Amino acid sequence: MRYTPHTEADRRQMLDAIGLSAIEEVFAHVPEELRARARIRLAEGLSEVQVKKRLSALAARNATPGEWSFFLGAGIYHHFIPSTVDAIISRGEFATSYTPYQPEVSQGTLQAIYEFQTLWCQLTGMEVANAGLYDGASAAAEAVLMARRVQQGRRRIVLSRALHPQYRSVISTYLKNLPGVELIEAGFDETGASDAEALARAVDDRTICVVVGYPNFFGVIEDLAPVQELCSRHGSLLIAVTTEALSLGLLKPPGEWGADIAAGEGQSLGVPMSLGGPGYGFFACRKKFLRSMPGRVVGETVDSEGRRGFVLTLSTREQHIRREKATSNICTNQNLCGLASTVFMATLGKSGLRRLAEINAAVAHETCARLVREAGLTRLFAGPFFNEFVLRVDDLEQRLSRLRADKIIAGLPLARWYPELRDSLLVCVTEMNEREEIEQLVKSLTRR
Amino acid sequence: MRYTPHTEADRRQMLDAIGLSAIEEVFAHVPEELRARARIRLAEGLSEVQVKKRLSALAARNATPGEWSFFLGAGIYHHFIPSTVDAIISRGEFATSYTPYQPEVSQGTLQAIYEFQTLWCQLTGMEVANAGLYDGASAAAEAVLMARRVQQGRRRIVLSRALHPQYRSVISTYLKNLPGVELIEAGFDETGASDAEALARAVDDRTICVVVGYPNFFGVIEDLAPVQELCSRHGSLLIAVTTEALSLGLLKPPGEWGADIAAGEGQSLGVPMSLGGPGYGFFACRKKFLRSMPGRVVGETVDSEGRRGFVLTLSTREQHIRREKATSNICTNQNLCGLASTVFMATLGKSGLRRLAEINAAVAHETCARLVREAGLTRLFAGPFFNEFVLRVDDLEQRLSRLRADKIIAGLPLARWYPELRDSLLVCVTEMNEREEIEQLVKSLTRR
Amino acid sequence: MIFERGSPGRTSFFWPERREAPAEIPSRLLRREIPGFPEVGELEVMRHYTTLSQRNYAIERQFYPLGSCTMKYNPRLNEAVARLPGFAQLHPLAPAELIQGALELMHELESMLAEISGMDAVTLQPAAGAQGELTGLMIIRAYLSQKGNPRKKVIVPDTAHGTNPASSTLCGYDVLQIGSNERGMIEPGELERLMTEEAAALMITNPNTLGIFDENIQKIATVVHAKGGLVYLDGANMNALMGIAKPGDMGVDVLHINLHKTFSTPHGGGGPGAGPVAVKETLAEFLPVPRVVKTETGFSLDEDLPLSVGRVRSFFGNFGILVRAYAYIISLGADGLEDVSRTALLNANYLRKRLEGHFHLAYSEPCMHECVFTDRLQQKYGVHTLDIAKRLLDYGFHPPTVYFPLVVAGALMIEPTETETRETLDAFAEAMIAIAREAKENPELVKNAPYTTPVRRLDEARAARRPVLRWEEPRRDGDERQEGKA
Amino acid sequence: MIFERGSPGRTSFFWPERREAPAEIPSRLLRREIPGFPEVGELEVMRHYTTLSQRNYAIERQFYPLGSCTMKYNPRLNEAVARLPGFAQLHPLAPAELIQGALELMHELESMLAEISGMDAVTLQPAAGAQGELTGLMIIRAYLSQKGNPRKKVIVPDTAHGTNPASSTLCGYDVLQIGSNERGMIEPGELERLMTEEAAALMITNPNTLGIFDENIQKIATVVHAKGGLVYLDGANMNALMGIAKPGDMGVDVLHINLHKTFSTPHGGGGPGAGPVAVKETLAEFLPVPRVVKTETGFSLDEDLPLSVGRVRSFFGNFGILVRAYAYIISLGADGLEDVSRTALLNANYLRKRLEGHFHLAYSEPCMHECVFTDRLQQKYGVHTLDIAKRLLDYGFHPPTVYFPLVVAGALMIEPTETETRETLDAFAEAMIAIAREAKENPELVKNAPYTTPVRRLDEARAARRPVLRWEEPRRDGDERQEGKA
Ligand SMILES: Cc1ncc(COP(=O)(O)O)c(C=O)c1O
Ligand SMILES: Cc1ncc(COP(=O)(O)O)c(C=O)c1O
Repeated sequence: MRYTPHTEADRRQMLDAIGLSAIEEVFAHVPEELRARARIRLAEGLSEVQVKKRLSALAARNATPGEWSFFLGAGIYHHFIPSTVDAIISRGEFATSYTPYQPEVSQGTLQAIYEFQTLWCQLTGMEVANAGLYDGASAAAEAVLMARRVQQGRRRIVLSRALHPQYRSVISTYLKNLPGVELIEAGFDETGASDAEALARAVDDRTICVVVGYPNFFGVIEDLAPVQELCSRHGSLLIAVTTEALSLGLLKPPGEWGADIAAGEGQSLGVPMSLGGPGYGFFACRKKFLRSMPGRVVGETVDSEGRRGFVLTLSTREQHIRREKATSNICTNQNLCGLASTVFMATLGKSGLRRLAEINAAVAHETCARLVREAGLTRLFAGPFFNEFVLRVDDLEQRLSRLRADKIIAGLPLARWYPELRDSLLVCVTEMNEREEIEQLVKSLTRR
Repeated sequence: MRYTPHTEADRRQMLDAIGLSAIEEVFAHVPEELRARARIRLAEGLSEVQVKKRLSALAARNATPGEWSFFLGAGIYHHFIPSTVDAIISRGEFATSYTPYQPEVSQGTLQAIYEFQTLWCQLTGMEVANAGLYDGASAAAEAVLMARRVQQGRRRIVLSRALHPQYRSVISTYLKNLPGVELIEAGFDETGASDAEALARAVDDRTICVVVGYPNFFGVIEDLAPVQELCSRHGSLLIAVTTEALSLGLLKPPGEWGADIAAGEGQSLGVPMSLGGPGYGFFACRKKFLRSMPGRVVGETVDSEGRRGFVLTLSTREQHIRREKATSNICTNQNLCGLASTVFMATLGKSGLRRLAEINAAVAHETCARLVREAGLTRLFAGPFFNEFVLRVDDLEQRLSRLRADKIIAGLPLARWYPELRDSLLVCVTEMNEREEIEQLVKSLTRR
Repeated sequence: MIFERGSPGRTSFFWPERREAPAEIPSRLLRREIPGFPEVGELEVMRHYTTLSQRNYAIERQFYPLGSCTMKYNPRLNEAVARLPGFAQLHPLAPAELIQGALELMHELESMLAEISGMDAVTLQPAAGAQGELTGLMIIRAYLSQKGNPRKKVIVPDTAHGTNPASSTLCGYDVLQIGSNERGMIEPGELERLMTEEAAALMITNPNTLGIFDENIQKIATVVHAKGGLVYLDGANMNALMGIAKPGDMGVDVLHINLHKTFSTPHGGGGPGAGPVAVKETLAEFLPVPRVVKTETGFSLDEDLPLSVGRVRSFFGNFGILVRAYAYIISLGADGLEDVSRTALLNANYLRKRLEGHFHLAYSEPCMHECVFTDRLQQKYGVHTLDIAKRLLDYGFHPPTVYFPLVVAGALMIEPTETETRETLDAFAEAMIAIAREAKENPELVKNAPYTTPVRRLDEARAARRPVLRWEEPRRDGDERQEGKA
Repeated sequence: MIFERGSPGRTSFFWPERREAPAEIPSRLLRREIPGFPEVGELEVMRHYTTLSQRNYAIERQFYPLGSCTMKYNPRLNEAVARLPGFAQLHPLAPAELIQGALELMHELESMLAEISGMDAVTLQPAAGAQGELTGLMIIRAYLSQKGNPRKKVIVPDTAHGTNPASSTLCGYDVLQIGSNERGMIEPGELERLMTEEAAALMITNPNTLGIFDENIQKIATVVHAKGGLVYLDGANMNALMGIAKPGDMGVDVLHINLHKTFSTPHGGGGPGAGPVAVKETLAEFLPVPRVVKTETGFSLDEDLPLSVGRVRSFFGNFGILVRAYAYIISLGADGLEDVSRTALLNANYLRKRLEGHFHLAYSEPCMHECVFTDRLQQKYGVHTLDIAKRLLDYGFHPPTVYFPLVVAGALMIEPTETETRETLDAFAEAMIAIAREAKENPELVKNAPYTTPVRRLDEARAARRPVLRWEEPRRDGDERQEGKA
């Protein structure tokens, strides 16, 4: 049988040792009615060759950036992944190990997580970071939950409407069954940033936190100074949520803006798009919230001979110890994706990460400028952006389908998520979009 | 710079330590005329993304079994490779190590080679095997060279014309500059096997050896008993050369036929076709020839604490010790391909290897029978075959090009290598040829 | 430490084209350089992480009998197919007609999981078991709310995994703990007492974390249903059930499945996994959006489900993990999956038999895919579960799950899985037996273990007391950047 | 040992369809089962070879300063591209129009190698350096034969790699050894004496295996050419020359290049590599067949070269290795390649400087990409090169090449390559210096090294005396099949 190694003789010998004559006797106590109906009606097993063939056929029916030009971002980004990443994460020692509960034989994973935490502290400018969460959206939700825990007695949560719509959905899903919470959205202004007045109206002294995208869903780099000022005036926490982690290679980090929590999606840094998962959520915050943090944390310590070593720590926050009083229900996270990011960041390094971020900003700005200048399109928002921007395109759907015939996906129409933004297209340009692709995009959007 | 880690400061510091002010001073003693002309006129370096793009574009201009139906064998075979193989050989510990000259830190490679040698002894039924040679053709040539060494005073070498033509070429290339050697070819009969009478005429008491394909180039499984008998009558060595190593999972091994040397190509067992290389040559022989063998050999021994360990041994045969008197000039061989084969054989194991060989024989016979029955073609040779056979096809070139339009490569026309075999097609069918492909082949060759 | 390697200015990034950040971005919004960020060459990266990897235990190295974790072989084939560009390079917001292969795979995986578990509808969105639990409980809550009353409590057995109560809290429920009887099962009488109209659901694990199949499961479900509640099954132990009993037949209304356990996607040192949720027909309309639906021409995405609990995660969940699980299921097929559970049971019972007498068995009930021993026999020598666990490391084995479930003092919870050979089980049993002997004859030896690991026992108290959670640049820069530091 | 694992009848092969061997094959031609062949499960395979791999030293683990071996970083990128199905799954006998991408790659690689070496035409067919040598000598022989006399001898310096004389013999030439002078170079006067019309060629390595660049190379070539002979360059040391000096400008007529050295294809524990041969225009017509030629519409294969030496290998050589080398060259580009050699020289000279005084330097000439020390200073303590090498293992380093070149007694030949950092070189130097100190203060410590390796010094004499070259089934079957055996 596939993957079960026993021969008939092995089975026989083992059954003899147990004192049984058939394997069915082992589960004879399972009620007969259940056993009788338990047969699985699926096809027979396949050989490796057949499995590969089936999966290749399915894969072939999906469009990839190899043949298509994609200008899609909106939470998942197509970036360069150095070959070091897969070489490391496909090593069995990393890929087939469990959560490092026995530190003596898990120093590889533990130290890698410790490095990951450090990298995220450095990148976000925050004091502490955890070992990662499921994705950016649930990380944002966990940030709000943590804010609620440390801001007892308050009830209002203010979300910028310029925060990724799926993130807002997930936050709302996570919160909707919890008592005493009020979720409020504040709109955006003509720069595409969160509307300062709307925020000011929404935030009061009972406000737990304000959640802002950085950059936000429209690609706009928000100036967090006024928001931070507003928050501190009301004793609310500022949560900066980043979907495009690469931007942190260039932008002033949330910590420097005075954010209390920085959370978001790490996929940009070394993880393939993979239809949006697996990636991972990053989560960093002020040290004073340490014991309220969700998720796993690795700490440095020494062994009985005084050597440096690493362990899972502060686990009294976690479900396996604290059960219903845990700071989160998370157990399995997205560790291997975090490792991919760690290797990615180590490979690019200080200068490489910045240069890659600069290239993104440069090509996106250049493309945007050309689309405005040559194709005569207009930017919907005036705010500064990183590698995504919103254009107004008349007859959007029609033009998109014409572009699709040329194998170009020019961006994401926003009306689906923002009914008020008809004929608006969110365009993302990264270092992976080749010169010819951009040429082609400009050309196709120019000719009418 | 790519892959060179030094920063400017590193370089400066190192130059200072050496006492130089510029790196150019290190090679100032290289004649000026040489230095002046040494600039390399090639393009500038590329990023990973650009390199991948360029290579993918080149790769895309080659036809693979994914889109095309290939019925090509003739020395390189398309077989199933379990996923274990690449998982192991891509491990840096194996892929980026050198020839195991320091056994204390090379037990991984050494033991793997020891297992490889054992597997090849088992597969060929011979007493000893080496760590592998370049390919089947040069292994055949090395076999002949070894035969010449151990059969001093003799001069004639008899090759069956049913031996792979490229192998015959390589043998002739290797031998042509050596004194006192006479190369003779003996024809084949209507069964496709080496012609017994031609062989009997060719072999005399000064014959060093007889080289026969097993199975031969026409896919025919030669009965080695009469050849062996002939050889032993004249004191000549019998060299059995296998290009389709998988056949040894089913066929009586050369050792049991009384062959003195078994050599050939190991690609079939776990190595991708890769346009014919890298694969590896296997080489096994009688123990009494041990000290005349070409190539590297690993032996078992113990360490200073009595533990089992492995070392390169009998290296007094080799070029790095014996120089111009070495048994061969080989140094670097094809070790990682040998490891791939070792993992392949371990994965399939005793029963799996046989079953895969049986499947090959079964589908090839079935296809052959249908082509005869349904397409009305005739087999050119009557001898038993493994997974390759020769058909007579009228208007061969014309029909082949018609098939090519359907993305079918029906086989290898033999006239290029055997001018006497016009309109003859060598067809190979393996487990990788899907049912529909075969259906299609039969259909296409049936309709005229 | 990667931060201790390298040299200022070094990088492995090579990109011929140089671009400046556009002037349109005000410099006020830009960062300075990132202090302490790595500056290493590509070979240094490879060496650093290759070396680290060798400081890890892994299934591909040796036996990993962590109870409740189902550490089985993760086929390399699945790793290969998940890396096909047609899966790995998909953007989730590409129009549905450009990802038909992916949608078909998800649709088919949903049906296969439904068939295996005996349920009617499946969502693949949850990223792991715990998120599956939360999703499942939200579905229950939405269903009950629609019926008029979401209720207040969830009943959770004392043997449950910690995520069960934690997920209940997160879903706004109070946890009502129910004890297990001396057979390690839920006492139907006790349940009848606790199961009031306040209780939204019973969250049961079956077989439970003791490896015991609760024979009363159908009766239990009847009790819950009679009071208008629903039965949630923690399906982390599906590895015991395939072809043996379907949760759908047990009266279960909702369950989650850990693809990273039963369906063999690699654990990756702690994820990513995937925690699909399967429900009965009546609950299907509450599943998260979007749903993959089959249309006449192919597959499309339905976001428009008014009763849906909403989204629990962005996009489609951990798609790459779904690909692996799909490959696993079609590789094994019906026969193969049934053989998985039977063999998992055989291995667990064999190991149980071999260790009986040497270690105290927590329950004498027949076990399914795992069994729980304790340190009771060793305690008299001052040797505890932790010591046994650490000593096993010296024998080259990963210890079982320890001190869980909480109801068993000093638990050693062993789940061998079906992919282990008899020889491996024997070798493990012999190591355990040797340790039992050592505990008697030389307890100090065991209490100071391990001796042969890259580091010895680590001071966990210190780590928690004075948390150091990130590397910091040492005061005197440069000195610490030395080769040789791991 | 894989043969000591498993259980009779076990296999990892799964193929639903069962087929019998066709009756048409007479049973007389069939084998019985293969005694002793492995019978293991897939997880056992993975564990066995993963465990073995960890008993290996490798570049991806640590510094590997083997002189003459150019153990540089092998970029993972190249591994990825070589595995593209459009390269890995090509059949060599597919019609040329179906492998245009492969032919173009080979054609372009030939030109790039010609440009780098300053030669005119290249064959990629030879599988390794030694086969390249043989091919090159055959070309020389064919050329001279055509001129009327193949001649009898090849002149080979005493510093040459063993393959040089071995290849000469295989090409039917007698070897005439020429000594090196006190500067480690060939004495032109001595060469003039030996270079008669009997000599077909001089086979020179430059820089030679002492790491010394022979400044007289042009004069040497003149001497050889004056007598109607040709100059063969062993290009194994191209890593020292890129952008510094082109063999084509030195008067070289033929050379081979080890792609698995300078062009960074991984060594794989001993191959596969590739040994392309580059020649001057006059020799091009003697290159092996087939040749890849550019036509108006693309690329085709020319088999029809009447003067060709023929085939030295089946098909096209080690194509998969060519793909890697191609990727390497276009990755680095002209600048990058030039930087490679300069940095290789810098590293070697730096290490030489650091070790000077602690070890005896065989030659005081400036070194190129490698340098040779000896054990002369340590001999007085009874410590020899072998001991120093073994002791380095305890410091976590792979030793240099030892006892080669043969002309240097107790040689320690160090080639750091360009991909190593200053920190690594320093750490290695410090280990060497520490060993020099140990040799003086505690020679026994060094003489009994290594202590920390998976096995300690192995009895090589015993291995050679009573060769055991294969595993044999033990008499009492079954007993030995135990977990725990490596
Ligand atoms: C019984 C049980 N329930 C739930 C979980 C939680 O699953 P996950 O870790 O995927 O969130 C686990 C595993 O850790 C488990 O063993
Ligand atoms: C100087 C020199 N020449 C020739 C060779 C032979 O090359 P190969 O091992 O590729 O046959 C080597 C390497 O082993 C070498 O170092």
